[in-house]
Amino acid sequence: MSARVISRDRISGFLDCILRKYPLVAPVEEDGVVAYRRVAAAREVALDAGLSDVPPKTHFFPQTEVLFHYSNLSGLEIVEPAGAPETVLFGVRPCDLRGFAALDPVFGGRFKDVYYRDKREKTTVVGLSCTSVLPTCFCRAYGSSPVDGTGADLMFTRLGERYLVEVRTPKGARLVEDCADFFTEDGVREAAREKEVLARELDGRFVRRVDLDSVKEKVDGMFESPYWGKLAQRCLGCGICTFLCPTCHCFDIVDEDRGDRTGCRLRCWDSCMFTDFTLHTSGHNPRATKTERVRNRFLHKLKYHLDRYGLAGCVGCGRCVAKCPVNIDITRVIAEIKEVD
Amino acid sequence: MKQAVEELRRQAAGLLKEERVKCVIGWTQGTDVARAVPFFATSVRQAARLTWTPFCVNNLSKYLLNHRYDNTPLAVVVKGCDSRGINRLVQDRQFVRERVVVLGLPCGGMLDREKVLRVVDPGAALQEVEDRGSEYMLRTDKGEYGFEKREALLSKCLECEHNIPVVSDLMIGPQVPSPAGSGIDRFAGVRELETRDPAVRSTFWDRHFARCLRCYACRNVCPACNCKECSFEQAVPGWQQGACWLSKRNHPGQNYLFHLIRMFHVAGRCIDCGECARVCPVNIPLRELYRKVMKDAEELFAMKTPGTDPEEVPLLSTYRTDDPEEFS
Amino acid sequence: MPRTGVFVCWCGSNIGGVIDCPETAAAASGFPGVAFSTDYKYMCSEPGQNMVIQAIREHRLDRAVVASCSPRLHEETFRKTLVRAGLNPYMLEMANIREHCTWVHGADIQQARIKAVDLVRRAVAKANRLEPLFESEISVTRRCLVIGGGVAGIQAALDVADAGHEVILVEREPTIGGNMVKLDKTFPTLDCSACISTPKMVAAATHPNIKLYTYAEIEKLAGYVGNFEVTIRQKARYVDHEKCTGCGTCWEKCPTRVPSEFDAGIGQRTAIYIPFPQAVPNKPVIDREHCRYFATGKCEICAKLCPTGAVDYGQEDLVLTEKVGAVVAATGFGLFDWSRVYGEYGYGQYPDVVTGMQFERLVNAAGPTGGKLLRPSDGATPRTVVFIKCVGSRDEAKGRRYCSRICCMYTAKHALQVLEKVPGASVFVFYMDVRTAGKGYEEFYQRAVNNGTVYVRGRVSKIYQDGERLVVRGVDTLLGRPVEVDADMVVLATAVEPGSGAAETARILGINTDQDGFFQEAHPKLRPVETHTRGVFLAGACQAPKDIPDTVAQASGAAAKVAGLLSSKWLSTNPMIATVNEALCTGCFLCVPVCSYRALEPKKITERLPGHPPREREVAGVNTGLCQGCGACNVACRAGAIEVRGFTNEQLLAEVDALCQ
Amino acid sequence: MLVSRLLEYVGLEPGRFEMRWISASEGGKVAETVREMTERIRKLGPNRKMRDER
Repeated sequence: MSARVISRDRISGFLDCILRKYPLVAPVEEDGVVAYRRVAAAREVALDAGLSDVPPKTHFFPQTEVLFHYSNLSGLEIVEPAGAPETVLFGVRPCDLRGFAALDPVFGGRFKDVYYRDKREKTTVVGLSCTSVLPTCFCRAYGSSPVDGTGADLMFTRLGERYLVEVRTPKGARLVEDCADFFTEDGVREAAREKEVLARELDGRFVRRVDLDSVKEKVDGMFESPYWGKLAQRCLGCGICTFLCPTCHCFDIVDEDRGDRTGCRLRCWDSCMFTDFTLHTSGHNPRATKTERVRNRFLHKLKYHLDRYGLAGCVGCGRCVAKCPVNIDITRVIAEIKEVD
Repeated sequence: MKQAVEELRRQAAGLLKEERVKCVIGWTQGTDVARAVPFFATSVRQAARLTWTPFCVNNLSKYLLNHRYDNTPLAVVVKGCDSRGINRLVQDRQFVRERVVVLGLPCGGMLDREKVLRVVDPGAALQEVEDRGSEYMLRTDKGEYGFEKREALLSKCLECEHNIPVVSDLMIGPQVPSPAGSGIDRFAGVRELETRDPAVRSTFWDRHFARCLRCYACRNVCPACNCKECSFEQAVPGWQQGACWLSKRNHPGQNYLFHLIRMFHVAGRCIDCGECARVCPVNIPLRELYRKVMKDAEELFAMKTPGTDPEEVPLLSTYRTDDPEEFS
Repeated sequence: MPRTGVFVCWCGSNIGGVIDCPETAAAASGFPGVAFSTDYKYMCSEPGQNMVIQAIREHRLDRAVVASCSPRLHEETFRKTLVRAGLNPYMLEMANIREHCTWVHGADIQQARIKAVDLVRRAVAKANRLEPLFESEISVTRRCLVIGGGVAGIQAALDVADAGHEVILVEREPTIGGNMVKLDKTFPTLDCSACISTPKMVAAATHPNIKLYTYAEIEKLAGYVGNFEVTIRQKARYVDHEKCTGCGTCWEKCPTRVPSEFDAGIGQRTAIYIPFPQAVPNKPVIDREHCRYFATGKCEICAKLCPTGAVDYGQEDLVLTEKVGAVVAATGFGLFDWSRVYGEYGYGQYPDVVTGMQFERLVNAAGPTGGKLLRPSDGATPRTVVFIKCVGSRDEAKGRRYCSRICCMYTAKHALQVLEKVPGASVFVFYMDVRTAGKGYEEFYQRAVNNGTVYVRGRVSKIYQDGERLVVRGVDTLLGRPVEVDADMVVLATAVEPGSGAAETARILGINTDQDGFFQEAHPKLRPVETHTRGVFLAGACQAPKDIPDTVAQASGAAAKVAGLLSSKWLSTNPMIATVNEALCTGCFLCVPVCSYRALEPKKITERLPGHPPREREVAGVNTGLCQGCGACNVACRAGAIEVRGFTNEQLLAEVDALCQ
Repeated sequence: MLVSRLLEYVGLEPGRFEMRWISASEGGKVAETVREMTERIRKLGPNRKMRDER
């Protein structure tokens, strides 16, 4: 694995260099909300904004995605959207990198989802280390860390006024080559050492101590537990936790018909918190009450994803903890599960 | 606030012990120092976990809807602004007033969590809060912190209209002065936007609505949103969606429509508890949207903030012959 | 997928002369859901209808769009056609390409063609979403309420009663007879008004099927077509009509004298009185306001003199209810109060300026002067009489903008009466136009002219008193010069206006009034005696100014409608009414006060939802008999639980979508 | 009134929304109102708000 160093004042030059060749998607701040968007210039990028409010899964798995347009005016015609261009996704934090890893087997496992795979394959993911640990962060519990580059093609770690750039894949190497002028190999060794120090330092800053030990075994037997009912009492049934979760991936397929035999089929994010989430055409709903829906969410995070893919369904980004209007806190849930008889 | 907390716990325990209610809906300490969480006390033991701090922002009146069709006798703890939600539900006939014991708390204002966390370690344990009128004193295991109300309260509290609940069966704790700043224009935010250039206003809302995730937290937290099924959740063709009214698609135009439809739905019924704006994960200033109607309705039809009076009829469901009108 | 048939009608040249119907039909064949489309000269004709039926069978159509005239005209026709073809009658949608298109856009053929196709597209979009609707039946109380005992009410009551149904006739005055019985003669035949109306009054009072309430008012009408319940307030008469024989002793001896309403204020009556000698019932009432006993507690002459002890000062209003299946409103008219606004005519200060109605009483043999034409001020016989027409009618500035319809004729009649009663008299009529539409009317007017009436076209600008005479100053617009007439008496033809209390009656009955305050008929041409409230009908001048022949004709028309309604024990209800989706209804009941037909009421249901025990709750329920399908509740329903069948949100939005394409 | 004020508040041009009370018998007024409205809207051009880009 090769590495480079880039000085902080050259970052925007590097981003503009990318922009000359590829579309660039990066964190942008608007009215205090950080989300990933396509940018037109490096100055739009919120480099130091910390963890985004909306996770970068929006790039691979947009909230609304047109699958195809149809027209049945003279025989059925289907027009699929053009494939994704080669794109650079910049500034992905370690927890969100893990999030992509959790989504990959869903969309690229037994069922290959061309829409997701196409973008995933054509995107170079540039990771960016965290410089601080939020009170809601707990990626450590999942074996990650604020500087962990797993899953990135290129990993940037901020060390004061410069960044250590680790080239982790051929895609990452190509991006470095494309903009080689901005990087130097001088000081890579010291930078790598500094990163280790930083990792240890940041590791000590976690407020939330989350111990996942024996949780999976416990929840395996908790389907009928009255605990879920109690937890669900205060749940409002909104979609904040699922929409902001880097690993949630439920979607719904909708046909929008214009009424003139043309229209399009799209998929939109769905949320297991919504009342109509598993509503059958018959009117029957196997998850009729909040209790079943809340249970489904936590079992998905703590059990089903592990059962299916051997990967945790939670990456410890803490967004749901921070944004839940009624303070349903997965770290508290994990702790409470252990206490349940 | 210590006195109020103790009284709250005692009263709640009493109600549960005498089996006058099955459940007391209140708050308990949340998962960090600056957070309270809705709590459903069903036993005397649990009543001791109830709390009252300047972080009890949640409007609990919404939770009455969990029990709207059963006969469980309930108690609910409300602040002044939340208490309007009780009237909302009673007027909308979603809850029979007699079935709920309303425990009212005179409120000195809610602290802005973000501002507090800038100073206080989130992991600290909150031990006691003292309301000193113009400031709050937080005592934690990691030290004491004072917060000037004028600086650290939520903006809605500085515009507070009823710091004493407008409806309650039992008032708990001592009366406290209103946190409202003197001479504050409740609708300053709306007025400010009104004076801006139409194009500026247009892009202002475009930008905010484009960001909307359609997570529906604003709707789900709102006591005025009490339909059995929401028109935005109709996957079945045959309802509005069957006629392509509002799509599930997340798209600026559709989001715009969503917010305007919801806005009209709660027009004249919104109780201005500010919960929608608080819960919005992408900071859409929803309160400034709903308060526009409130302001106009106050000016044009002398409407009080909905929920103030248990006997009122929602503005859009009534008329007076001397109502002003513009159309010819 | 629906199989919709589109049938474009030429309506001869009405539609076919403007747009290309085959082209419209061809365009329609491309719309979603359209399985067949065609055009024909007269779709409503027998062969046209047969063509629809055949197409439905051949092409297995399950719904139809007829693009033709207004559904008002032929919706029923084509619904029946659908039934003959074996379809539900409500699987029909009409596109009005005549009134809404070719008639109004005949000048712009290009645009008309485009609009016709748009209208058909709209209809197809709705048709594709139609659902079969089914009528249900409600029972009918075979009795009728008639409100108002004037000639309209009497005629309607008699006709319904003769058809074999019970009638409740309610009159607010102490006698029936209304305005007609106050008149002296009737145009154009000049037969005696009382002679033709009093026998009808007696017939009504004695008819075995008619139950008469006089001196009574309706307070409330609850229920719905076929099943109304009316609350009637029988005002206290202070005379027990069971005991009273109508001997007349009381009113002869009563010491109090007040102006008589019946004599339009120019005669007098007593405090215990019958309005006129032939009153029905011929029994007195006490006018509490003017009775000496009620004012001072002393007098009691009538009670003392009554041979049967019928006077009962302690009597109170009686409130009773009656069940009926239909209602006829025949509340008549009032007269415009000219003295408030016509300063130029002296604001009513000159006693010899009288109204037409006062004139009727002056020339009436049963009136205060015994039929001698004497002027009110000094009892002298007027030699010169001036009539002024349109006092309050056709006068937007001071009165009413419409024509009162009867004044031209009765003024001609009055002129003839003056000429007949006062030989050698001069009669002048100031007029704006003379309108004599009616059988024998023009001839009657000519008779007045030929007999010497001077018609002066122009308005009177001033009347003033000069000694014993009235100076009438006006202008003759035909000659273009001022005119001045020294008159002994001036008669004003005051405007006909809605009767006092008309608005309140409309509110009680749940019917609309028009811009002038008259009761609104359901359709000015095709449903002139019906209202928008099913089961409530109109007769006479409560609907618009009318003369006696028109009033009687309309009353009989209303009676025929009532008889038709009451002819069956069962009534089918319109299925295009509100329906509540109980699963969505939150039970807020904001719809209840919105409904002008009082068709919504809370209803208890037991609801089963997965994950919850069955629970009981209240939702809104629609009374199918009362609901008129107006849709007000639909709009008021926040939860979107109420829809109007045949006009669902989905259908309407599909129409809008189709129109916006 | 509330509606027009609100629509202007959220960025619609004044005049894009209008409410008139017209009785079923006032055909001329309907035509006149629609004509006026159409002309006004033509001047304002297509609405950019709440567009549905299906």
